[in-house]
Amino acid sequence: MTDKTPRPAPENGIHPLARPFLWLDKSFARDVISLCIVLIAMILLAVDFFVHRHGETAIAERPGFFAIFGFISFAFAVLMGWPLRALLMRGPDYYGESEDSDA
Amino acid sequence: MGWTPELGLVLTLVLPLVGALGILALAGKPNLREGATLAAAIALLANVIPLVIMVGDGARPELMITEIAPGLDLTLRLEPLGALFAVTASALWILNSLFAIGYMRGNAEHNQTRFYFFLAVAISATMGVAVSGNMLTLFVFYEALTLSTYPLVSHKGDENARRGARIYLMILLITSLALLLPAVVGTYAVAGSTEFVQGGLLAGAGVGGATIGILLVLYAFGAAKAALMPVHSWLPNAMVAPTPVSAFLHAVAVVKAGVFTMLKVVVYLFGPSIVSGHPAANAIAMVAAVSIVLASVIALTKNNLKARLAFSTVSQLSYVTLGAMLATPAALAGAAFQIVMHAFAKITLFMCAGAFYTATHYNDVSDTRGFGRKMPFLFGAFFVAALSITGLPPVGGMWAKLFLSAGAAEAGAWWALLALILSSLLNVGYLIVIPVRAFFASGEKAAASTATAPPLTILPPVLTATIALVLFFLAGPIYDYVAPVFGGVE
Amino acid sequence: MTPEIAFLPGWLVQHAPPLLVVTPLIAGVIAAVLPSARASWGIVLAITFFAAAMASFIAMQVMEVGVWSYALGSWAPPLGIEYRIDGLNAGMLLLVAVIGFLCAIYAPASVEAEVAPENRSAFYGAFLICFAGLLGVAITGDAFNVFVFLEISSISTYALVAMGAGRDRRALTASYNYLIMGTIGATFFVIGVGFLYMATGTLNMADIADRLQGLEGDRTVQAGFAFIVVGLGLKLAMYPLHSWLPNAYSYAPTLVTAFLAATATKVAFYTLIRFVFGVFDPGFGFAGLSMIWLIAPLAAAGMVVASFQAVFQSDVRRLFAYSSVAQVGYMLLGVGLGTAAGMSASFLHLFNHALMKGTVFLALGAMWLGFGVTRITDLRGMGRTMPYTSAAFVIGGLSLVGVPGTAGFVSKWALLVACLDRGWWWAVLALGAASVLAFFYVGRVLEMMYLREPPQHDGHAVTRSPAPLAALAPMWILAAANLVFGIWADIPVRLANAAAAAVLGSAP
Amino acid sequence: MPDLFAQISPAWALFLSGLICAVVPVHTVRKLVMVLAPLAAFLLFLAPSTLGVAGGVTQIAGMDISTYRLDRLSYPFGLVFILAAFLTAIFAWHNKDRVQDVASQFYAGSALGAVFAGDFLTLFVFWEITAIASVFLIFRRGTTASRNAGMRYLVIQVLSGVLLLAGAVMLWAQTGSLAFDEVGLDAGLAGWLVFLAFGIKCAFPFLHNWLQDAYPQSTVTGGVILSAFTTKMAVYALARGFAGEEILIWIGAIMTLFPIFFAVIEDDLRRVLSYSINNQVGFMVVGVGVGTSLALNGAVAHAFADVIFKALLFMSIGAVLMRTGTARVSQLGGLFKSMPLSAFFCIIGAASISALPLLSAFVTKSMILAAVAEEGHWVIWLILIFASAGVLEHAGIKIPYSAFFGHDSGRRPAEAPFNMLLAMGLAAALCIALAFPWGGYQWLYAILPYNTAYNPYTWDHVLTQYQLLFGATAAFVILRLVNLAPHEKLSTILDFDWVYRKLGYGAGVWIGDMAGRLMAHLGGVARGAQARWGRTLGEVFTPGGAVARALPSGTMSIWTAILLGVALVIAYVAA
Repeated sequence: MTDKTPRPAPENGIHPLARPFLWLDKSFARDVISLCIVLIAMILLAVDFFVHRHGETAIAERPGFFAIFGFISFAFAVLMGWPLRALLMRGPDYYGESEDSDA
Repeated sequence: MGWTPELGLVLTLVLPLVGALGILALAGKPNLREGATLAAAIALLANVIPLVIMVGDGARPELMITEIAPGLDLTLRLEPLGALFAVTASALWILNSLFAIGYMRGNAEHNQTRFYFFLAVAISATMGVAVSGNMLTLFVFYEALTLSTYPLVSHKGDENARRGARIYLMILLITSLALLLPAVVGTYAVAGSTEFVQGGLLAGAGVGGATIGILLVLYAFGAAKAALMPVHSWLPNAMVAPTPVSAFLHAVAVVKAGVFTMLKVVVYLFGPSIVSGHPAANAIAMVAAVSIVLASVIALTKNNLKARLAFSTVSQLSYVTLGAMLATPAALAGAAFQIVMHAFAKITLFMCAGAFYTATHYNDVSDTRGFGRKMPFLFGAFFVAALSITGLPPVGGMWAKLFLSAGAAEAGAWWALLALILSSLLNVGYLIVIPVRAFFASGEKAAASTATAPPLTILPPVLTATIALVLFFLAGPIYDYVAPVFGGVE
Repeated sequence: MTPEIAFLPGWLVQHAPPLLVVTPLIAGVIAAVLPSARASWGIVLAITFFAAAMASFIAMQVMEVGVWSYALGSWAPPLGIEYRIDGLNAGMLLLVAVIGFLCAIYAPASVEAEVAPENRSAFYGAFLICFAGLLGVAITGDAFNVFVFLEISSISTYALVAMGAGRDRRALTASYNYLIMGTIGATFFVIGVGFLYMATGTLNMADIADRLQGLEGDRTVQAGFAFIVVGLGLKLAMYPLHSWLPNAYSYAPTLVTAFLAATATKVAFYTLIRFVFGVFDPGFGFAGLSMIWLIAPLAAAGMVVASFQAVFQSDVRRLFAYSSVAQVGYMLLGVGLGTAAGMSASFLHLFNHALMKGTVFLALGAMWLGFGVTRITDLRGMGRTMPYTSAAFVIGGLSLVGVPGTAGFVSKWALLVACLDRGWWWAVLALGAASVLAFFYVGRVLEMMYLREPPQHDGHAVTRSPAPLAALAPMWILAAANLVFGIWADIPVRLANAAAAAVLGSAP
Repeated sequence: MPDLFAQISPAWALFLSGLICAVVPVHTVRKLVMVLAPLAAFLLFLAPSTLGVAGGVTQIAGMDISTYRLDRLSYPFGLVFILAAFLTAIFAWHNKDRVQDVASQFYAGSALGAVFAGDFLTLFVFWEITAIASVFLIFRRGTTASRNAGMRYLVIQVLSGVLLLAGAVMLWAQTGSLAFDEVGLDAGLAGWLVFLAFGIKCAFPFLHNWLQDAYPQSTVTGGVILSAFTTKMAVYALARGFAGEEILIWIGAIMTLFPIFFAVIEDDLRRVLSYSINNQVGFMVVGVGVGTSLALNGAVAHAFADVIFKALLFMSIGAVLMRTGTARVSQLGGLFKSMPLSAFFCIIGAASISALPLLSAFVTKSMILAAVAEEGHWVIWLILIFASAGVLEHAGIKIPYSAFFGHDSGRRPAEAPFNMLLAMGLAAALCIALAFPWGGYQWLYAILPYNTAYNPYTWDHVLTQYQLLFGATAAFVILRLVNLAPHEKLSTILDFDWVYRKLGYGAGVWIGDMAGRLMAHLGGVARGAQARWGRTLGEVFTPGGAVARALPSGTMSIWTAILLGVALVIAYVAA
C-alpha cells in the first residue's frame, strides 16, 4: 500500500549506467546477437560429434542429443502456447475481480 | 467467622443475588447501581479463585443445602470441570458488565435496572450449575437459569422480542420437561441417586446397554441449551436480546451450562468407559458432527452479524457434545478446553458486534466493510477471536480443536475428523472474512461514518481477546488441572 | 387410646375426632340463620380455625402414636360408627381444615362482590356444612357414613356453586348439571356399599376388609367394586367423567372454586383409595387388573386430553378447571401403579396440587375482584396492575408446570420415579406430554400477564389496583407453601409415606 | 552461556522482532530491528557446537514437545531461511507499512520454527502461523482481487494445516508418539493426510492454484517474502517425512512439466514466476521421491539455491512493479534503459534458475538429474531435461527479455531504490558464490544432509548444459524471427482453480439457491400442516369443540354406564 507510484526518471529516463548499452535497442544489433546465438548453438552441436563424452543415460550419449532436444523442447513449449491460448485464455475480468480497483 | 470452602460454595450463589438486591435498591442511581454490579462481580471472582485453587490441589469442597426428601438432596460440590466453568463465567461477568454499561448507556436502553437485576440472578443460577454436586441440583439451577434469562431475552419488549423470547423459553422448557427431567428421573430410578461420581455413577451401578442408550439420547436432546440440532433453534431466536445478553448467554451462561451439563453427565453420571463406543453415543456424536457442519453452512448465508454469530455458536457448541460423546480422554479434554476457549472467543465476537452497533447502528456483516481502519482495536479483537474459533494458533481455540481431533482419532471416528476439518474451513469463510473485509475493503458507509464506539464497549472485547491469546500459552496448566477428571492422555 | 397432650383440656383431647366434624356442622346451621353476614363470617373464621388446629393436633397424634380409633356414642365397632384416623386420612383432615381456614380468610372479599346480600348468611352456612361434610368423609371409618357425609358436602356444594349466579347466570345450569352427575355418582357409590353389605353383613370398613378375605371370586363383591370405583370416579372427576367440573369451577363464586379445587375432588380421591386399598385387597385379581386396565389408562388419557383442552380454553378459570382434571390424572396414575411408591407419589401430588390450585384460584379470584377477569385476554398487563397477586400466581403456575424448586416438581419427580420403578415408559411419556402442555397453558396466561400492555381505559392505561390483604394473605401463604415444600418436602413426603404405609402396609 | 543459547530456536529472534515491530511506530527503528533480527537468529543458529541439538524440549498437556531440532536436514533450510529473512528485510527497507513488517517477521519466524520443529504439534502451530502471517502480505495490496485471492489462499492454507493436524493426531493415536520423523504412506490414512497437507503447501498438481492465485496479488515486497518460505518449508517437510516415496517422483515430474505451458502464455510476470516456483519445486519433489543420498542432497541444495534466485527474480520484478505499477508483459519492455542495474540482477537470477554453469542452479539441479538417471528413471530424466529447457523459456528468457528488453514500452521509470538494489546485489552475489567452482559449491555441498562425492564441473557436464541451453535459445531466436511465438496479452488464463472459482462457486450458489427455495417450500408446507393441525386440535378441544363441549347430563350418564360396564367386565375376566 505504501509502495510508491511510478515517478519519472531524470534525463529523459535514461539511466547513466544504461548509456553504454543503448545499442542493444537497435534492430541490427539484435539480429547480430540472434545470429551469434544460433551460430554458437550449431557449433556446440557440431562439437558433440567430435568428442566422446560420458552421458548419464543411454540416450544422452547420442551425439547432439542435448542441443537438439533443447531446441525441440523449447519450440514445443512455445508452440503449445497457441492451442492453450485458444483453449484457456479469457478476458482479463473473467472472474469479476478487477485487479487494480479497490471496491 | 472466617472464610471456609463451604461458605465459599454458598457465596458463589449468594454474592450475585446480593448484587441483584443491591441493583434493585439502587435503581434510581445508575452509577451506584452499576457499581453494585461490578462490586458483586469482583467479589464473586475473588470468592471463586481460592476455591479453584483448592480444587486444583485435590480438594472437593462439598455442602448439602437441603434434603428435599430422603435421597433427594440439593448438594454443592466443586470439581475441576465445574471450577473451570465457574472461574470462566465469573471472570467474564466482570468484563461483560463493563461492556453492558457502555452498551446500555450508549444505546439509551430502557429498563436498565431490570436488565442488571436479571443478569445477576442468571449469574447466580450459572454458578449453581457449575457447583452442583448432583444431577438434581444441576437440573434445578438449569431451570432457574432458563427462567431468569427469559426477561433478558425479551428485554426490548416489542412484538419481535416477545416472539423470540417465547420460542427461547418454549424450546428450553419443553425439552427439559419432556426429555431432561425423565432422564434425570431415569438415572435416579436405575441408580438410586443422581450423585456425580468419579468414574460414572451408572458405570458403577452396572446398568444395561439399552437403558444407557435411552438415557444418553434423553440427556443429549434434553439439555437443549447445548443447542444440538434440531433443538438449536432457540439460539438464533434469542438474538433479539440486547448484545450484552447475547454475549453473555452465547458465550458464557446459558449455552455453556448446556454443554457443561453434557460433559458432566458423560463424565460423572455415565462414566466415559460406558459412553465411549456406545452406539447411541456414536449416533449422537454424528448428529453433533452434522450440527457442526450444517450450522456453519447456515452461518455462511447469514448477513446479520448476530445471526451469523448465533449459528457459529450452534456449530461450536456441538464440538463439546462431540467430544463428550466420543468420551475418550483426549476428546473429553478437548470438550473441556472448548468450553473455556469458546467462551472467551465468542464473548469477544459478540461484544465487538455490540460495540459496532453502538457506534454505527449497523447490524449487518456487509456494513462492516472498511470500518476496520476506523475501529482497529475492535476489529483486531474480532480477528483474534475469529482465529480462536477457527482453531488456529496462536490463540487458545487451537487446543480445543487439537484435543478433539486427537479424541476423534483415538475413537477411530474419521467422520468427526472430517467435520472438524470442514468446520475450520467454513470458519475461515464466514468469520475471518469479516475482519478482513473490515480492514481491507472499503465501504461507502465506512467512508461516510464518523462514528466512534464508547471506550467501555471497546475495552472489554480487547481484554477478552488478549486473554484468548494468553490462554494459548496456558494449555499445559489447564490440561493438568482437568486431567485428573478423566485420567489423562497417554 | 389416650392422647397425651397436656395443654388442651382433657375432654377436648378425648373427643377431638367427632368435635372436628360436629362443630362446623352445627355452626353451619347457626351461621345460615344469623341475620348479619359479618357475624356469620366470624363464625366461619372461628370454626375453620378451630378445625385447622384440631386437625393439626390429630395429625401430630397419629404421626406420633399411630391409628386413633374413636367409637361414636361409645358403641364399639363394628356395630357402632367408628371414626378412625390413620396415616391416610390424618393428612386429608389437615389439608381440608387448613385450606378451609385460608379460604375463610378470603371469604368476605369474595362474598361481598359475588353473592347477593340476602344469600350471604346462607352461603356461609353452606360453606361450613360442606366443610363439615368433607371432614366427615375423611374421618369416618364407616362405609355408609361416608356416603352420608359425601352427600352432605355435595348438596351444600351444589348450593354454593349456584350462588355464583350473582355473577353469572350460567352458574345455575352448571350447578344443575353438577347436581345430576353428583347424584349419579353418589347413587353408584351407595349401590356399591350395598353390595358389600350384602356380601359381608357389616358397614365398618375395617370389618368389611376383614370379611372380604376369601371372597375374591364373589360376583357381588366384584359388582360392588365396580359401582364404587365408577361412582367415586364421577365425584373426583376422573376422565371422562369430568364434564361437570369445568362449568362448576368457572361459574361458582371465586371462593368456592378455590375451596373445591383444593379439597372436594381430593376427598373423593381419598375415598377411592380408602375403598380400593383399604376395604378391598389390592391383591384381589379384579382390583389389580382394574388398576392397570382401567384407572391407569384413563389417568394417562385424562392427563393428556384434559391438558389439551386446557390449552385451548379462553376462559381462564375453565382453563385451570381442565388443568385440575389433568392433575387428577396424575394422582390416579400413581394409584394405578399399585405400588407403595406410586401411592406415596399420588398423595404427595394430592397435597401439592391443593397448594398450587389453591394459589392459582385465589389469585384468579382476586383478579376477578380487581378487574373482573374471566377471559384470558382480560389478564393483559396484570403483572403491572396487580403485581403481588400476579407474583403469587406465577409461583402457583410454575408449580403446576413442575419447575424445580416448587412443590409441583417434587411430586412429579416422585411420580416419575414410581413409573420408572415399574418400567412404565408409556406413563413417563404421558407425564412428559402433560408437563409440556402444562407449560403451554400456564405460559399462555403468564405471557398475557407480563408481556402485554395493560388494557387502555379512556385512553389511559388502567392503574394499579392491589388486591385486599384478606385475599393476599391466604394466597401468599399457599404460594409460600409451594416454595417451601419445593425445597423442604420433608413434611408432605412423610405424610404421603404414612398414607402409603397405611393402605399398603409399607412405605416406599 | 553457549549451552543456554544452543537451546533457543533462532525462530524466537524473528518473533521477538515481529512483536517489536508491532509496537514501534518509528520506521527506522523497525527496519533496523528487522535487519538485525536475522543476524541475531544467525548467531543463535551458530550457537550449538554440534548438530543434533534437540532444544526447547518440554511436555505440554501430556505431549512431548521439541521446538528446536537442528540436524543435517534442518540445518541448510534453517540457514537459507535466515538468509532470506535478511535479504528481504533489506529489500523492504523503504516500505513504511507496519502491518507488512510484522507479518513478514512472523512469517519468516514461523517458517523457521516449522523447519526446526521436532514434533507434529510444533510443526502444526508454525505451519498455521505461516498461513496467518503471510496472508497479510497479500491483503495489504489493498485491491479487491488481492483480498479475494488472499481469502482463497487462507482457506487453502488452513486446510493444509487442519489436514496436518488430523493426520498427526491419527499418527499419535496409532503410535503414541507425536515426534515428527519418517512418516511414509504405509501409515495408512494418517500418512495420506499428512502427505496431502504437505502437498498443498508444496503446490502439488491440482493443489497448486493458491500459489498462482495469491502470489501475483501480493504487495511488492510481499511477493519476495512469500516466494522464499512456504513451498520450501513444505519441501523440507516432505524430505523429512516422505523421503523415497515412489509417487513423489511422478508428482514432481508433473510439477516440473505443466507450469511450463502456462508460463508461456501468461501475461503477468509475477504469475510466470509463480509457475516457475511450481516448476522448480517439482525438481525438488522428484529429488525427495528418489530418496537416495544424492537425490536428497540435490533436493535440499536446489531448495537452498531456489530461495535465493527466486527471491532475486521476485525482487527485480517487484522493483519493476513498484516503479511502473504493473508486471504485465503486455505493458512492459525496454526498461533496461532506465533500470539497468535491476536488469542486470534480473539476468543473473534468470541465468541462475536456468542452470547456466557458474550459477547456482547448475550445481544443484544437476545432482537431482544425476540421481534420477542413477536410479534408472529415464522417462523422468527426459521430462526433467525437457523441463530444464522450459525453465529457460519462461524464467531464463521471458522474464528479463520481456520486462527489460523486447518491445520498448516507452516507460522510463527511475531505477530501483538503493536498498532494493543492495538486496538484489547480495542475492546475485550469492547465486554466483554458491556455484563458484573453487570453494563455493564445495561449501554448499558440505552443509547438505549426506556426504557424497559429486562434482558438477566435469567438462562433459558443462558442455551438455551449454548445448541444451543454446539449443533452446536458438529455438527462441528462430521462433521470434519467424514470428511464431504467441504474444502475451492482458487476459486471464484458466487453470485448475476454475474448478472452484467458477464451477464450485457456481454450484455453491446454485445449491444455496435451491436449498433456499426448498426450505421456503418446506417451511410453507410445515406452516400449512401446523395450521391444519392447530385447526383440528382447536376444533376438537376448544370450548365449542367436539371433546370439550359441555356435555348434556344424558351423555355423561352413558359414559358412566360404559365405564361401569368396563369395570364389571374386568372384574368378571379377572375372577
